[in-house]
Amino acid sequence: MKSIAEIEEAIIADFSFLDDWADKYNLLMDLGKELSPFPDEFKTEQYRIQGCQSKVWLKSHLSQDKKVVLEADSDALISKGLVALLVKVLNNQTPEDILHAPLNFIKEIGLDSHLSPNRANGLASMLKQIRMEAKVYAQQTASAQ
Amino acid sequence: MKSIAEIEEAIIADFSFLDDWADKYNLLMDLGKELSPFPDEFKTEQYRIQGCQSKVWLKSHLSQDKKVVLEADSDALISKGLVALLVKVLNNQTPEDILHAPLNFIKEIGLDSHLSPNRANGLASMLKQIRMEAKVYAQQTASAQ
Amino acid sequence: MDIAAIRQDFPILSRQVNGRPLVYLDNAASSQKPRQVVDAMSNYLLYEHSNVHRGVHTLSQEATVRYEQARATVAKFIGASKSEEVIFTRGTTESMNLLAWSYADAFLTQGQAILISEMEHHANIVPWQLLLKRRPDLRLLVCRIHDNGTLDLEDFHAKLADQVGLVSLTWTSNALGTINPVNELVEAAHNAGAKIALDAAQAVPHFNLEVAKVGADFVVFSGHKMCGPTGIGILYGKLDLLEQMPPFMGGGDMIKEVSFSGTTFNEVPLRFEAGTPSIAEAIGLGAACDYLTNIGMDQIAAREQHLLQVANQAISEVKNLKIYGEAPDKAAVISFLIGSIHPYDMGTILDQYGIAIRTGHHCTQPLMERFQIPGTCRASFSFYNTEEEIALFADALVKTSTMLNR
Amino acid sequence: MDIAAIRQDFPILSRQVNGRPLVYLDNAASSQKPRQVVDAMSNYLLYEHSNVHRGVHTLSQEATVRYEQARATVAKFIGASKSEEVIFTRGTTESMNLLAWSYADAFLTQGQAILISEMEHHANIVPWQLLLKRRPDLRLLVCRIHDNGTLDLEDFHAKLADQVGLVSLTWTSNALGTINPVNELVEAAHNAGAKIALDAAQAVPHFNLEVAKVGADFVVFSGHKMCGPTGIGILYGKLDLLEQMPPFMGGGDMIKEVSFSGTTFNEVPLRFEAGTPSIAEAIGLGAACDYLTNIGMDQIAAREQHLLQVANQAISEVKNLKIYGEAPDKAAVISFLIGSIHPYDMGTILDQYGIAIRTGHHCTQPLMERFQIPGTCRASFSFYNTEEEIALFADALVKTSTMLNR
Ligand SMILES: Cc1ncc(COP(=O)(O)O)c(C=O)c1O
Ligand SMILES: Cc1ncc(COP(=O)(O)O)c(C=O)c1O
Repeated sequence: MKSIAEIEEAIIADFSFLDDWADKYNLLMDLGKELSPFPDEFKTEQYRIQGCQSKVWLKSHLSQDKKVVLEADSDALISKGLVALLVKVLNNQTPEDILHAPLNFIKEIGLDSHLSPNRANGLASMLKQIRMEAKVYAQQTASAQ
Repeated sequence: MKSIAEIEEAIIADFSFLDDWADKYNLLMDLGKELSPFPDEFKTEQYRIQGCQSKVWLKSHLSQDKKVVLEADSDALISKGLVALLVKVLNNQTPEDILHAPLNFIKEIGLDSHLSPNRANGLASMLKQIRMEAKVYAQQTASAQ
Repeated sequence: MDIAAIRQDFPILSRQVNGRPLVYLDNAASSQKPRQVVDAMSNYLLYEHSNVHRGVHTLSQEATVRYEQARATVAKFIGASKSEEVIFTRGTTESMNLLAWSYADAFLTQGQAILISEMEHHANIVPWQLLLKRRPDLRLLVCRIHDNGTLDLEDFHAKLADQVGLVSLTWTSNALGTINPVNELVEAAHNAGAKIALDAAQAVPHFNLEVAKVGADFVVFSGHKMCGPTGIGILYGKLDLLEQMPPFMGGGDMIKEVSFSGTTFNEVPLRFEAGTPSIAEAIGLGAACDYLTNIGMDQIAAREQHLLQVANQAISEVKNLKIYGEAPDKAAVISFLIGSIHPYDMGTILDQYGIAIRTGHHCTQPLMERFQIPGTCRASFSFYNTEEEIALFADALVKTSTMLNR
Repeated sequence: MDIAAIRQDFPILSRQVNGRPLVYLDNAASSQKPRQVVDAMSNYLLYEHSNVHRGVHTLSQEATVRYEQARATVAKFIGASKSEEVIFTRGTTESMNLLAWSYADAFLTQGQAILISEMEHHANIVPWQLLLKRRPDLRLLVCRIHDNGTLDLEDFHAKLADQVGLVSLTWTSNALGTINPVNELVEAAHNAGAKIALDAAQAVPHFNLEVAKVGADFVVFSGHKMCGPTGIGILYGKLDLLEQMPPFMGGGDMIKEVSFSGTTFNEVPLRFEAGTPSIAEAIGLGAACDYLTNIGMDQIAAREQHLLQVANQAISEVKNLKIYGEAPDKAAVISFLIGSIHPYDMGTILDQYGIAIRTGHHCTQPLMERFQIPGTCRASFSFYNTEEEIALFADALVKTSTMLNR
């Protein structure tokens, strides 16, 4: 399993070949399409991330080897791409690693405008939600020990 | 009995001799001191003019020959001078004459800053009150005929 | 109308966004500001500022005069009969809340209803919902709309008969562009013994309101949508109604006398303007009224109708484009969806082309529900937009939908 | 502190009034504005404006970033622990009304009391009186003050024991200058199980607040008294309290989902900012915080204490001058009367000398009643005032009282 930093590096490399904003967005949307299918029955308020203009759903669980397993979907292509990016980087990592990842790649691939406090942009909300869930898992693990 | 316009002329003449603002204010305050005494028992909310920073009282009645008789007082010297000016010009005039007087003298003697909509300045409120009472008398007279 | 000269008054219109000339088609969310408005505010703040109303010194008197002049300018601009009928608030939203707490709570009686419609902005929905929480004896009725975005007048008249004490409707819909038949609505409301409030947030920037002639009891709007500053808006009310209404907020300037044994309240309009008001903003709004008057509201209305036609024509070629809101009487607003493309994707990619439109529910979630859509893309035009901008917009629309339809 | 350079930032200070150089000593009513603040607003309005929060296009995102940055700047300026604890309102008055309707109405229970004092501004009296009209089961208690203008702490502790749910006191009195012992007050309130709100309208312009350290539950103030624009103010609240509070006004931006079957509300702080906010004004307030921070609040406090001493000294020679408010810990405010001269006369004649002071009840009528006076003359100083201005003031004071004592 690659580390978060290693995956980030790979993504930065993929995006760095592209000068054109259109190509970047196309790549982003392609990443969205690579997400494993998200069952319709979980597309409910319970799994919805608040603060996105489009609908974004996120579901996680802790695997037997204490890694956070992430599943996600969105009804908009770009949001789906954004959440796919996060899933790509953070899926199957430990809660602690997720909580401590600086995630500089977002800036480096030029998508940091999506991190603005503007509620229409979901990236900040998505990240917040993933970190919140990671925190819960981290506490569970800690108290179980 | 002099007309409103004639009294205005006289006042304009009195003020026009004075270049200095201090002299004007002194004259104004002197006019206030010339007001006939206003009985303390009438210094009540009923006779108080709203909208002045100082307390200004005004009492009027219609004389037998259908003229408006005005009495006034204030606890501040300048307000007293201002209301005295109005009394000097409008006392013992008919309701109609009061209602139609353009009262240009206020501007000509350089006191029009006291006519601003600023509620701290009573001149506008005083004038409004006098005109309101004149209107009532005018209606009474009209309906009595 | 010399559009080139007018555009010089709005420096932002010469900006680049994402390396392209900005095409600002989000005017319904907020209009841009001409120099004249900003200069009026800056001059006031830098050279003339002082608190209003209570000071005897020159600066305070000057500020009071300017503030009250702005009130008179707004009154004249909307065709009110008296300045005192114009109350300064923060915007449409505060005006509606004031109406709910001061007018509706005090004057609506058990069992009476407030009648709104499916096309209302949240500002004309949520205040009533909050009121009903405190006053469960009141009811909220919702008039249906037709598929083309016009009010269902049959439903309106039927519901109006159901003990309606207050009608509160939008004059012009921000999401659909529909201009409602206010003369008919006002007459019907009054015949039914109800008062009527009109949300003119999307009306006042675009045509002459003539509120006294229309006869509405209350009219509310925001400064920032009519070339004015943020932080200021208006509640217009008929004087005899305002005079009967209890205060909304308490504090300085709205009182006559304060004592611990009892407090009396000031006259209208000051009764409703508690605390230090938004002085510079009121002055800015006055300047905005002057600016629009100088161009001429009739000219503005004609120009915007022209732009609407040009835009409708320009986008008519775009495949799978569906317009929401096709009222015959319509403001220069186009709400649309293209195929199954999500508005968020559309807006994000259009932004890359320098095109600023609004996407989402436009604070009209119940309306979106009515049409069973998550939201729309909305292009809204102002007199300072150009035919060239519309061409750029249409062109970007084609490219964007191609990109998103892959 | 380079006063000459600082005064260059405030062009109004070079104005003439009635043919004399303006001496502006009405800072407690409203401060003047430096270019930096006005420029920040103008730049925003002319080059960067767009509605915030819901737009996906660049301008809207930029505006949102600036608006939220302003919130963070204010939070840091007052020593709040989190940006979300800072809510933008129109000013102190709206903040207090929000507290009354949202906090007090929701959390105070039958028989509980709100404890204020005799030295409160109407903004901290009338909202509670209005609340009590709707909630006659609540009570308003008034803490006495001593003749020197300090709080009667014995009375405070006694009244606090009488089922007080909320203490609401001024941090600094606008009419007397008294700086209240907030640390002691906060501790006592909390020990009594009460929450405490502080009216910092006259505190925040003059010294470092450190709200988190002081531990007050709520702190309210206005932008226009701290070199900021009109139309903006703050409600600071501890996050856990704010999160429990119901909304005050309804409309756009404060909702999560709106439907006719039920509406849910947004998170703090947006829950309390219904409608399009005062964006330019928030940005201006942020710039004002930056401006004051650059000079240094400790320097400002020291400078103003110095000016207060100079002024006290300068007017000590004026015959029959009586000062109201002689607390040992006092802001740079002098309220006074000279013999039986009416404050209105005093203010009017001083204005002829170019001196701007405030006269009247200063929105503290119960306080004037307490001292059995119709009002006072109030000179209030800001860091940008000079020793020369104080000399002009003292000189004019002598001339004016001679003229009015004839
Ligand atoms: C102590 C105090 N509280 C409240 C206020 C009211 O502030 P605003 O009028 O800005 O709402 C003022 C200002 O007049 C004040 O000095
Ligand atoms: C029709 C309508 N009503 C009300 C509002 C709310 O206005 P504001 O946010 O300025 O209070 C808007 C603007 O968004 C609107 O378009």
